[in-house]
Amino acid sequence: MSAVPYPREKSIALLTDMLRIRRLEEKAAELYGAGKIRGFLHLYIGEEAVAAGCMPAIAAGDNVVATYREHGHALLRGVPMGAIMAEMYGKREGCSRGRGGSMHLFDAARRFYGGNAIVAGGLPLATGLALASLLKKESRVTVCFFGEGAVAEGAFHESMNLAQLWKLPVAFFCENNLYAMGTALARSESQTDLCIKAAAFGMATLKVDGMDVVATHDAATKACAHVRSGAGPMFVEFQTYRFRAHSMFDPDLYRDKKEIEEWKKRGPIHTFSARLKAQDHLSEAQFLDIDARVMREVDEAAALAEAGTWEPVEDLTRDVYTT
Amino acid sequence: MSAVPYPREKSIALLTDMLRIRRLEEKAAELYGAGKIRGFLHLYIGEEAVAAGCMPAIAAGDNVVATYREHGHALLRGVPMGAIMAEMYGKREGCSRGRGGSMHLFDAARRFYGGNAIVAGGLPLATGLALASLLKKESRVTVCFFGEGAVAEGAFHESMNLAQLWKLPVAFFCENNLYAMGTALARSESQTDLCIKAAAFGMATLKVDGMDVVATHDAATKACAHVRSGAGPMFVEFQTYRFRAHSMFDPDLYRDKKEIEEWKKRGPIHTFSARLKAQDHLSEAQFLDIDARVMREVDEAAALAEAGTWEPVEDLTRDVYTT
Amino acid sequence: MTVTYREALRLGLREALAADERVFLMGEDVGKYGGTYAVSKGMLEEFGPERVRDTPLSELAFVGAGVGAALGGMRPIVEVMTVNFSLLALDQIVNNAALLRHMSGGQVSVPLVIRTSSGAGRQLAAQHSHSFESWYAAIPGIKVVAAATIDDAHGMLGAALAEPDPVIVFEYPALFETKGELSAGKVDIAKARVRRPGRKVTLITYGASLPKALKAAEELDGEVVDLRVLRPLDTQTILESVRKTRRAVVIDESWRSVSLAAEVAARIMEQGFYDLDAPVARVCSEEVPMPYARHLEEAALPQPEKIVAAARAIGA
Amino acid sequence: MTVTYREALRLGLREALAADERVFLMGEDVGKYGGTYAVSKGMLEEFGPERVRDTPLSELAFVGAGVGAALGGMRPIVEVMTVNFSLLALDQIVNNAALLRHMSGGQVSVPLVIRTSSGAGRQLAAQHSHSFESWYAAIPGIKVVAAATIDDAHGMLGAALAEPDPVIVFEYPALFETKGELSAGKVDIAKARVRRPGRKVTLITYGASLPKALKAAEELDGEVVDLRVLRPLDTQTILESVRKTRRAVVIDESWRSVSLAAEVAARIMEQGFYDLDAPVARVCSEEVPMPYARHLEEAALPQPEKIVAAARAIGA
Ligand SMILES: Cc1ncc(C[n+]2csc(CCOP(=O)(O)OP(=O)(O)O)c2C)c(N)n1
Ligand SMILES: Cc1ncc(C[n+]2csc(CCOP(=O)(O)OP(=O)(O)O)c2C)c(N)n1
Ligand SMILES: [Mg+2]
Ligand SMILES: [Mg+2]
Repeated sequence: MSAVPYPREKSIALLTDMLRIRRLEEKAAELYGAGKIRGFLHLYIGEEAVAAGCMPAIAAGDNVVATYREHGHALLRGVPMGAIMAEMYGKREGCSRGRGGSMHLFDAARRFYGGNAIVAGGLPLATGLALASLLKKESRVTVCFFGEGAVAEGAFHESMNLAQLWKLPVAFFCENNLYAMGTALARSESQTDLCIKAAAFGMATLKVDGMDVVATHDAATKACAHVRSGAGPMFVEFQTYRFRAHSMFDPDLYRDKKEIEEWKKRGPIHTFSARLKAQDHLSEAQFLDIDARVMREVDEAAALAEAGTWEPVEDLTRDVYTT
Repeated sequence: MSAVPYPREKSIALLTDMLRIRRLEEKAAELYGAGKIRGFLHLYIGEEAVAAGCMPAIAAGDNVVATYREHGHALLRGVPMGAIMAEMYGKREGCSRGRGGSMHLFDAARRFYGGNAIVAGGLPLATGLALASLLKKESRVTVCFFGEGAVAEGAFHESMNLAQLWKLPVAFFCENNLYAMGTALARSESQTDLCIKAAAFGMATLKVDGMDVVATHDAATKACAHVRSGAGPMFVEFQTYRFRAHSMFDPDLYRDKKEIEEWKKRGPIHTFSARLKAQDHLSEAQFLDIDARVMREVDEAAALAEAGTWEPVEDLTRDVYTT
Repeated sequence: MTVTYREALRLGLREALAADERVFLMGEDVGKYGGTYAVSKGMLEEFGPERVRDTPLSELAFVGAGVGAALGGMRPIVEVMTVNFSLLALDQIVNNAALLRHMSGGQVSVPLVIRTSSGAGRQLAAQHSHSFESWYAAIPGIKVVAAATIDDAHGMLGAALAEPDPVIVFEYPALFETKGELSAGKVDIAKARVRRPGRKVTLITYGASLPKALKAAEELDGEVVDLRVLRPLDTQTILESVRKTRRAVVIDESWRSVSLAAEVAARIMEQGFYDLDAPVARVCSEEVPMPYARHLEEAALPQPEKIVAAARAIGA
Repeated sequence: MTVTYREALRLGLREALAADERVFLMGEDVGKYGGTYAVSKGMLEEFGPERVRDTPLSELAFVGAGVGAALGGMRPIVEVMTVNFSLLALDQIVNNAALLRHMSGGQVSVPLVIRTSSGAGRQLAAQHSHSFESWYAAIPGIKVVAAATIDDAHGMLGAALAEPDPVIVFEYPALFETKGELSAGKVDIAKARVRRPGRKVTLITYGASLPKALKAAEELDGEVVDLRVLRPLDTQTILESVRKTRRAVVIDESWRSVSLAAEVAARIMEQGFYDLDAPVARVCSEEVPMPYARHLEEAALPQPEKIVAAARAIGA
């Protein structure tokens, strides 16, 4: 158990961020059970160290593109928890006005471009955002999150090539949680070392422990600096694991319960807490205090969503076109 | 100038094959000028050593999938020259009944599955043919020809992964002539060493001089043996060059005339002839004799096409469905 | 035997795999996961990983591999999770599956079956809810069928596998929990079927809209035609019904513009114009990407009340 | 000024690049090669490789990158060589370009212009000759225009770039050599236009079929409506003409089933039924993959004689 090399305040912020994702999603699962949230709900529980480590490394002016498993990314990008919860309810107060739901959280003001539910569909988008930055000579990084399942898609291949060929300012953050729905990586990729795949494009790569928020934060910081320097894109593989099923519809029969338990031992929140405690940056009372604050935020978010309003049906066809 | 390591008869056959492609295509170009052949016509002139070296390495029971630049492949697979020429004319006697034209030569009896004009579109097809062989436990190799331009397509990536993941009996023969229409390889691939790209899938690879029919023949023989042995797919890069424009519509303004001249010095027919002459396997008279025979075949093919018949217009919608 | 639509699909799939060694199933999560909608549950165990193949996320390649495997003598069933993802494979479906036979001058056949699911109603929002049957119904060289009943859910797959040409079988998650009697016989994939006789108006539909049309028909004394086969359309059955009722409403979950409903209306116009007492009406999805919120999703979709209103508006 | 359709396209493209720094062109062989159809010839030299970007063969990614670049504040013009290859990019066009605005609750706009070519007539056979305008015209969230005249070839691109939403501009290689007068003004992309007044029948068409319809109209005293904007359709102009002529033939190079022609017929049915003296007729491509042989290709396509015959058959 190595010491966390950050000032206490920073560590507490990282911990709080992870907890905020965790508690938000636990609540979402509960509300799903209650029928308040519908459609597909993909939980990020277990993977919090990735979003929590990355987001502080991404500047306010940068772009973020994520997948349908993006509650954590949206939240830590600054989307208010209430707007996220309201979106899951389908309320007008939601960050996508109730049109998107859990899979399509958007916040243009924060340059958070979804919430994309076509696997690998966000990669061309991110590549294009980065192309715009190149052409406009902006010092803006576009960070694209996606699962390891996306790596098999043609969109991955084509986007990686374009990005490297044109030296675009884009960071590809692959959240390798070992499964794409029920399909284990080894059953879907002839080459399971994803960095080797990325390196074959001539792209710079990094492989990191995605359960350790220090590792993810350092990697993301490095990657963003690399990309921002004009050195071209970078691919980072975050090795992580989801503790829950793929979605609320998934009976989760394709993996060994023991495997899940093993990974849970590496759970990003309790391992990080333990390190902070060991170096006297955190006491149990402080942890409980943070958690209580987070729980209040969650409750307020749920209340806001609950009190939210429905878009009038007459407005059904608004926002199909801009004009 | 190294000696050709084959018995004379075999060498003469290879030479003859290259000449047959060359003369057929020269005639086709002439007939295109005369308006007898229309649509897109993509000449293989300069690249003959690839098809000529590969085809004798492919067994009669194997499958072949090719691109729109496939006159040579079809011819050496055994499709009669007259049927090819008639197809280019759009005649009923054509190997695709005049429905396909130059880009869609087919011969199911010879397991020649086109003639595919969507770049990289043949790769999934070949992968599937190989999958059928695997499932049926046939000792059949599927050979898929494609240009280096196809390597950028998602279809390449997805097919390579499937083939290697499932250890399918398929050989990917990439004809790297350095240009995809007017786009040089270095302007379209961040990684110009195509074998590195293929190897990133864990696939066995070979890189060979595509201007030397001995090299292409040996490589194809090795690759087919590898695949037939059940060791999984193989990727072979044939480094070659087209002497003519991309198609008859191409003004060919994107490459240096000097570059073309340099490559022409390595022309597969005259270099191979020279080697055979140096080792007394060929005299100028013999060459002229072969050429005259080939020219007769070409003339007969053109005559057959010319004498061919038009499909009655009433039959327009036949062969859309089998029943 | 009373079964759910899902069970009927599963039965049909198992029978298909059991009946012919050349048949195999491939697609994302058809094996270990048991199928996104649990249709292929148990198949991996029963038929083994050779014949129940999980694929990587590579719609273009595995659908194209299905075309190739069909050329190679197999009878592949390729599952594309939802028709929304099938857009990634459309090139292989159009430019290979549909065209190969003709462009080879009739030398090859492509006996490929693609199973996919379509339709909204479960709040899956814009990227998972659209209906693209209309596009597939436009492609010469393929056949397209839509299973709206228990018997069709069970039998259409087998019928599709008996075809020498590519067939796309549409399944409807919105119907998966519906229950009904499974009859013993085989089903054809050639004809539309009158699901309810009626006198005042013909309601023409397919897929998940069938129960909605049946409900509306109660109120209207309507005759309900289930198209079943979306390509080639069985125009005759449509025209016969319209000749009797003299009015028609086409119900189609596609977006209205350039929908299959437009084609049906155009055909009635062309061949049944003088039988009509009023213009053919359409009830389709609103022209909006499917919203997540339940009340908006419901408002975007065809509903029995809209069907009734449309029929009333043309005098039924 | 008399120019060819190709020159008009080129002029429009050059003006667009010159007018706005945010505009750039990308696609396969748009630069060094000069464009498959020589439309962008000289642009690389004039505007440099940053703004005239050759792409690898990666339709899905570079169209998607166009969507992203539009989100990022640029005004990309993405060229897809032919609409046949656009099927490879359809996922990005539907699931991103068209949906992003709505599914984000109206937060973003995607000012992307896609230029592509469509249509047969040059013996390019099945994989290079089909018309998929009908599919694009079905997608909420995008606009679709078709340039059939010199002025539209010149002006539609600029008009498309002025839109805040994705626009697909169809160009027609079959028309590239046609010559005509280029007028000075701008063109709208909102309305259909009557290209020839007439009394006996309304011929409704777009794209490469326009000259065929005009030819047929001579013989028929027909009024020719050029749709121009395929989505959203300008129904009003269609109905006004039909109200006058009381008969209509829709000419569309798409395969007949589920074509744009079906939509036009359905709309006339819905909104102009009582103005009709006869059913609306359609002249479309035969439902066959486009054959290579010239006589078969000609037979597969709409032709003036077929249009005349169809009009005669409905009494015009
Ligand atoms: C193109 C496409 N194919 C299939 C799906 C269905 N699907 C949704 S998520 C998923 C698994 C993706 O796995 P991965 O990329 O590893 O991300 P994870 O869910 O593990 O975060 C699949 C198959 C989809 N949404 N899009
Ligand atoms: C998907 C697709 N995109 C674009 C084209 C147009 N096109 C035809 S050939 C070609 C170049 C292909 O180059 P390469 O693969 O290297 O083969 P080569 O022509 O050099 O043999 C292009 C861009 C096409 N046919 N298909
Ligand atoms: Mg995963
Ligand atoms: Mg090439």
